[in-house]
Amino acid sequence: MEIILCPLVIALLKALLGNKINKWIMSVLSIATLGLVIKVYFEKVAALNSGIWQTLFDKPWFSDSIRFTLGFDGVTYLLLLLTSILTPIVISSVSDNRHKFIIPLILVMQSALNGVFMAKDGLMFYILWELALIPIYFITLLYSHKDAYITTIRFFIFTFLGSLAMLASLIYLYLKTGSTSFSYEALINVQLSLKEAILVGGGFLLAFAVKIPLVPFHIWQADTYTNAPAQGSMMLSGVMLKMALYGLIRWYMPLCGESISYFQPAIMVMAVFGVVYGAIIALKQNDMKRLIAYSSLSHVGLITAGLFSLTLSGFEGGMLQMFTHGINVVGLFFVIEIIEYHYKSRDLSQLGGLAKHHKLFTILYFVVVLGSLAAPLTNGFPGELMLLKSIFDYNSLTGIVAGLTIILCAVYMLRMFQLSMLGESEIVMNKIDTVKLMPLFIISAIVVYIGLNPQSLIDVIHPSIQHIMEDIANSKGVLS
Amino acid sequence: MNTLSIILGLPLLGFIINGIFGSKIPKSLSGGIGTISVFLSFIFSIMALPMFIENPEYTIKLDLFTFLSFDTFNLRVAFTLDRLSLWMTLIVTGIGTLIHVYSISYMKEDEGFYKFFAYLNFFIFNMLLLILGSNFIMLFFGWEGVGLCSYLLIGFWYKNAEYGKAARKAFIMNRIGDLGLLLGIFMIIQQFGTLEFTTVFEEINKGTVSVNTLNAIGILLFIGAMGKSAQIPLFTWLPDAMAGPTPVSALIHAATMVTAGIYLVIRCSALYVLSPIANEVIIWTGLSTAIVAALIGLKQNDIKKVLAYSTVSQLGFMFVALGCGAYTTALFHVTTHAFFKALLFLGAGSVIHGMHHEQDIRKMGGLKSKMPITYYTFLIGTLAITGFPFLSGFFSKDEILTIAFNHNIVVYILLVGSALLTGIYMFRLLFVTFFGEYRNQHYAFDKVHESPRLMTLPLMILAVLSIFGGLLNLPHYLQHEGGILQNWLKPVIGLTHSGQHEISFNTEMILVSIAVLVFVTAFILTRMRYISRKQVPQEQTPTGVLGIISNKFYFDEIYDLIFVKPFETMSIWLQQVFELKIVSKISYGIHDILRFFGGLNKKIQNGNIEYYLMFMVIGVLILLGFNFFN
Amino acid sequence: MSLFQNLPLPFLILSFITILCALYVVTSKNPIHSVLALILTFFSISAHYILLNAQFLAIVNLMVYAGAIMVLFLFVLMLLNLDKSSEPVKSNLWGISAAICAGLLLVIITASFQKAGLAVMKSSAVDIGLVKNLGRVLMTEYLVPFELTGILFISAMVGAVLLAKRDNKSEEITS
Amino acid sequence: MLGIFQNIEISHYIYLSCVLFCIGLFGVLFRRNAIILLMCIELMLNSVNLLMAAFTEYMGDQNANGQMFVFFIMVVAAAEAAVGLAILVMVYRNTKKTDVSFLDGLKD
Amino acid sequence: MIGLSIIFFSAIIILFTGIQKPEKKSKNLTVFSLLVAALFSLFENLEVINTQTLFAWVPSSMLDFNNFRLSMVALVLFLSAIIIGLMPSSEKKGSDLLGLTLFALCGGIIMLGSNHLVMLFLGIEILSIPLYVLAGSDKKNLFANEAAIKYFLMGAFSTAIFLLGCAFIYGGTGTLIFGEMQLKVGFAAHFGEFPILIKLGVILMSVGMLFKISAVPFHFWSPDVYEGSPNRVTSFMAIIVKICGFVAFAQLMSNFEPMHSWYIKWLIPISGITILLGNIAGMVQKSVKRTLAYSSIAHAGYLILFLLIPYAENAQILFVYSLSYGLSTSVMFYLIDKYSTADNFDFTIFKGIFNSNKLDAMALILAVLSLAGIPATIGFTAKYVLFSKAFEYNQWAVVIGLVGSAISIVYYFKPFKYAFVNENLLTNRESSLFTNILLVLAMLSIVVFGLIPGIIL
Repeated sequence: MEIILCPLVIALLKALLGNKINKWIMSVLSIATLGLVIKVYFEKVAALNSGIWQTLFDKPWFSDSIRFTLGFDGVTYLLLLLTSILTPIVISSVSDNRHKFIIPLILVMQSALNGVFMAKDGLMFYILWELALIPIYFITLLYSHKDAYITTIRFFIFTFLGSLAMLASLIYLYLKTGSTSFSYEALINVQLSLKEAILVGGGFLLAFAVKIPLVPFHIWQADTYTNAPAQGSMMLSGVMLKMALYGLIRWYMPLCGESISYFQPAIMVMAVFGVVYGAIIALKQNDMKRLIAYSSLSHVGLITAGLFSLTLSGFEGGMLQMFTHGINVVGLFFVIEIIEYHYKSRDLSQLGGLAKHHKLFTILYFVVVLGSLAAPLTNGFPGELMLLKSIFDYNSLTGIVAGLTIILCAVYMLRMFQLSMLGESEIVMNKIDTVKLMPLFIISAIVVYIGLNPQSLIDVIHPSIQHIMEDIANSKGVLS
Repeated sequence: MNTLSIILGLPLLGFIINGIFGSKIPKSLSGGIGTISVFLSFIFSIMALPMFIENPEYTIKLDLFTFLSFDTFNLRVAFTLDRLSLWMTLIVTGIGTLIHVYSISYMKEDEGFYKFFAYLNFFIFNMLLLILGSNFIMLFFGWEGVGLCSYLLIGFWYKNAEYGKAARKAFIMNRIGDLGLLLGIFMIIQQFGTLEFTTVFEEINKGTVSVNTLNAIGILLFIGAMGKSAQIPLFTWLPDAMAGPTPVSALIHAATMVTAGIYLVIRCSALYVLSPIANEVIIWTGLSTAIVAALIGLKQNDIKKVLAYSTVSQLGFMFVALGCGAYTTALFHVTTHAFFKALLFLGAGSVIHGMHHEQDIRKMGGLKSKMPITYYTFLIGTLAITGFPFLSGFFSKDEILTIAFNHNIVVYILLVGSALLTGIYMFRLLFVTFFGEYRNQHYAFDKVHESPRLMTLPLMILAVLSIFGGLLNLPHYLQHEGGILQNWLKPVIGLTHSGQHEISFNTEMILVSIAVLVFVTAFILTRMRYISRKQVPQEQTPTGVLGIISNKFYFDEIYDLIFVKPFETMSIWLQQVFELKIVSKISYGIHDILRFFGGLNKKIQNGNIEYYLMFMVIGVLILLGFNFFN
Repeated sequence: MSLFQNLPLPFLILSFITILCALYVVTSKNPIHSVLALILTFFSISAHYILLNAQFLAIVNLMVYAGAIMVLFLFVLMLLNLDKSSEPVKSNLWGISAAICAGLLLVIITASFQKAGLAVMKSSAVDIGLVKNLGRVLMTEYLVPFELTGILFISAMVGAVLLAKRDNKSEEITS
Repeated sequence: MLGIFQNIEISHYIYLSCVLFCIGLFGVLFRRNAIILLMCIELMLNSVNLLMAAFTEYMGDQNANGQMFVFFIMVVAAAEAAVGLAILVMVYRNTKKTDVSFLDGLKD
Repeated sequence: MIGLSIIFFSAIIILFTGIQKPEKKSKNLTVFSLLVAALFSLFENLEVINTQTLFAWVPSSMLDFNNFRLSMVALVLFLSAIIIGLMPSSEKKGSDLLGLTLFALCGGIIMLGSNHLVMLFLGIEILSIPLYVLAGSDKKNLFANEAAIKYFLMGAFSTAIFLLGCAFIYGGTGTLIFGEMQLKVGFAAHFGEFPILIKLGVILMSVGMLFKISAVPFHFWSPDVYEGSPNRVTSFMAIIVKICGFVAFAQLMSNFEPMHSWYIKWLIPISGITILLGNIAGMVQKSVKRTLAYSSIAHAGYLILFLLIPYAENAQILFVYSLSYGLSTSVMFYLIDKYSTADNFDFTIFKGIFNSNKLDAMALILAVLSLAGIPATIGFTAKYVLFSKAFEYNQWAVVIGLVGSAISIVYYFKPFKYAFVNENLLTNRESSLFTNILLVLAMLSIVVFGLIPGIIL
């Protein structure tokens, strides 16, 4: 419970104190949540090895059947860790003249996201899922450039429509429980016929597909990322997308396991198509943010495909990649924010030659780029390896097509790095304050650490993933 | 302390020290650190040698920690030093040391001096990772790592956008190969459930796996090798990679990294022995590369480009050997090639240094007198590569030719042609650069100078090696119990069927004579043209067949046309048209449809109460009508 | 056929007059004529009430409707000085569609009665419509609504006054 | 007296009321003068009154619920007429018209 | 009952004592009496005070306030207090308008408590007749005139239709009392076929009630009348009329529950069309008031979904939904009234509100989120309880509702386009402390009932 409340309290503090408190203090304060997450982990570490979703907190909310239940296991822990690592970083990237409202909004969003990852009650999951949408909507709306209204409203409606479908599915399951309870255990025990499962599962998938986003549902994404302030893009791509991927593993698959085999081929095709599609579009983008947006499309497509291969390595690789993609993409947006702040442009055709201005910045930037293109010894590699392997196991053709990402990703990532940093420059630049690079340094450190020792994360999630896979297997078993 | 960890750790240490403190310490110190770390690594490898000589089966293992465990198996960070990897380690660290020494002087004036040494050390580390890794993933780590270092080093002078493009091209071409390798690895996982070399090869030797699967794995792995070792169709990056500083070209693009593909195939010899189709693919790819690259080399005017194409061509030779199953021979050629190609590159670097960064051979000439050491060492290198009898290249190339003859006469003839071309372009290079008259107006002949001692010393050492390198694996007719290398590798490469035993001494002698004849022909032809007639390569691009050759068979343009352009066009089209015009329009279209209905409602809601009443009555009618019909 | 066998002649005649007057109300071009026709209609409806044993209702109907409400209408017509000339005319098309709508409504209602058939009810003629009985019911059972009509009237009265009175200050008409 | 009415059935009154109601409704749709509209609505109310009275009679409702309802309808009709005419007068003062179709300033 | 009495007497007092005084002076008294009445109704509901003896003379068959009805009465009184308290009062006009509003409220309460068709009819009329007047109370404004005459004519017309329905029902069941009616219908249900009189009666009465809650196709009056009427009246109409009208409708229909499967067959399409039309037409509006009118039409569609649920089950959720709708809509109308000018009802009126008045901006955000049904506001609670219950009975109707909710975002969020623009806006007035307290109360209710809905569920 304190994991959810802590960011809210900090947000309130900021809202009350206003300008008296600057972003660095906020950033440091928000690390408190990270501390709490780790504390809970060490309290529960023994129990987590069973893989069962531990209950941390449980109180009636709407009524006895709709409870405020918080769960905790390896998967949850990993995502909470991601959220609480990223939030201070995102906060520290806020530029000085606009921190008044954006920081509380980010913190509120963090709180909601923490709730989503811990929610053990169907309706609670939905409510927090929606709640997380509100701060990001306002972040994008308040701090976007012109013409942003249409983009943000489109983003909002798309995701909202998807989540309403999920709500319908949840209610259907709720009515089917017999005990009319929204608890995870009750929902997971519901037995559906194939037709029901397809409809219910379709609702879930729609919500997740929009948010992930899978290819036909990605229309909102590029514009939103481009128009949103860097912090918005960071929160969106760094954590928000993970919500949907998490939802696939935790909610869709165990709850509607009967429908997986029905949707699997279509989702695989969409996801793998998205991998190539996003990568190809990213090849020639000149707007750095748009480029990252499309690359993100490509990366999450890979994760989705991995998850839908329904193999242990796909799941674990997917989880790992969620974490690393969160770190990397936030790193990249951080870099863009720095470049845009100092050079007043993020257009690749105008940038260039920034490398000579600040060596450390160049190195850190390059490390993050390497992480994104999954070079060995960086964090992108192990996840991508496991994902590609699982996709290849599912079908060698999809594996090969998805594998194109390692080529295309290298092409556009290096192009971006090169056009922005290398070459000769005529740009007048402001001096980059080295202190500002501290968060980027932390990101790079994580990139390398995970690159060297991904097993430490796998160990955390392994029991939980196995437990979830058992649930999925049970759920599918009903059919046969 | 495990020997292995020292061998591996020293270059890494050098990298870290140079990387972090490089900018703070003086250049000589950072150069020294870089060199010494590699040299010590070399020394430790040599120190390990006696144990290996005593016991053919001896291996050193280093098992660190689990990198990743998924599904049913663990991927461990583990290293193995056996005879094969020791051989490679010696080459890498040995040549590496020389090139480090050379670089201290060559890069003296560069502002990124410490960075350069950091990269070099990191490269050596990655190369060792590749060689010493005890499973495919470690190999892949090193594999990608050297690609990365190659990217960094090619694009070392980052302010030049062209160099950056070349670096990117190298990285991407390598990545294409990497994809093949990765897919091969996945297939191995599927088939064997493990990635440890030893286990995999044991499984293969049991013969349970179908030939088709092995062929498929073999070809996929070979695609990886194609990328790294610059074979057709993935070879175009290597000549472009010459954008990097010359020591880099010598180290990475001649002596070590490009041979990673050869190493991979040798390492997987157990697999390739059993996959005939993969072997055929390797032979023909290697052969065509050998010929095409040699042809292009004929018409190049950049001193480093000629050497680059020569490298590609020689790698083709090695692959032909591999395809024929002569793994020892290939490794032998790797070794000798490392000697003389490093020598040639460093010599070229010396020339460039002396000419103050002039690389066009048309602007050289007559350097013999000004740069004697460079000239003589370069001469030795040229003779070695063109197969002057009893120099290192003679033996190794001759072995390959013999094996090719044994395998397929057509392959042999084509390969001989390629060897002839090698002779021609190498002598052309030598003659045009060092003989004749000085032709550069912009840089006075007087200013041309011999390189400092630190640069010529490695040249001399390499020259010696190039001369005597052949001793490492003397052919059958000189050493009956088989060459040193052949015996050395026997425990590692189980099933070798080298061709030597199967042909008679006479045939062998004929083959040797042909090889010598080829050398002589090449020498005479070139000498006639460039020394006797004092011809100089023309400025303007030739037409016809020669035009095609001098334009590198338009490989770059064709790739541009069929891969790069379509992707770029598609990228722009997808974003500008598909995303914005079509997909986006659909979402707005829904909005528009809704707005259209909203507009319809505006017509109904027209403010006139009569209409309202009428619609209300119609509503009542519909409701009542519903009741009536229900 | 049964409709014509035992024709309740007085009823038919009365109905005929009622309908005729009603039709005149809606079709007459002159509002004054309409009002007068409406008063006639009310008279005939009162006659129906008598047929239905609702004697008190018949009187009240005459007093309230014909006497009070219709006079009010007339009064307003006079006040506004409306006559035939100021009467707006609608197009034929509109008239036809209105007629179709009204006709359809009639057809549907009567048809559904025809289809389902009505339960035959029989009059048990008692003096329920007399003022004595009605007064008792009104003062016992219907006491609350009877009192609540007070609210209705007071609000209607206040409202009517509020709207119809002239303001002292002559403000600009805004639109 | 009662004899001649014996043949009148409840359905007759229902049909009569419906006819009257529909005539009123037609008037509402057809006419544009607000006062006539109001009169047509009164006509509709009266048809309902007639029906109520008829039902009371034919069901023999001792409490005369239908007739009570008629009283209240009359009360309401009176109040409505008062308010409605007041509104009309107000509108007429401002626009000098009682034609409803001219009042279409409010629309989408 | 006690609430009704308090309101009636305070209305009389205000009317007669304040007829010459400006409205402003009576406003606080009005709000106070409304709050007191709400409190007393609540007490009555919780049986803190016993009113049995006080109102012993009232025949319970006519006007019967059970627990649910009392809570609805308290709610309606509370909402009226907020509406009237938030809206400014004119300096020029007399207090008679406030008195009329209270009279109309009496009608609403009667509708809520009615147990008899006559009572229901009287309630409707007592509610409507003052509203006809109030709609036109801005006498020199042509739009107000037009609104009044439209509302009046259509209202009277629908009353006539409603009455025809009443007559048919009377003929079909022989009674006007709800309880007896239910028995008769239940009796008829045993024979399978329902008498045609009852069916026609139900349809015609529904038309009358659907008109009051402005469901399609009887909604035509509402956009025009809402736009033309003075803001306070619009707010009152949109909230009180709709809530009272619907609750009365639901109670009426509960008598015909044996015919449930029959009448939902035509109510579901009406609900669906209402939701879609309300939301789609709302998208294209320029005026905020008109947009809210269409929003209220859409909400009528959602309300009709309650009829899918058996009456016994939906009492609580109907209360929550009404509270949610009332709170958010009243806050919206308050803001519209505060920032609009006589000739500008565009969304641009909210330009820069975030810069100049944080409280109002927060209120705007909360009201909009609540109307749109976003979690953590009472709007979500209400929509959730409605949809989850209705889902049991008809999935597709709920799906249409969900789609409608998504469409509604398009126009609900339009104020945000301007709210955060970086410029100061000049409002024509400052809100008094009292108003602000009420506003904060409303905002708190929106949030608290959204976050911890357990206390009202």
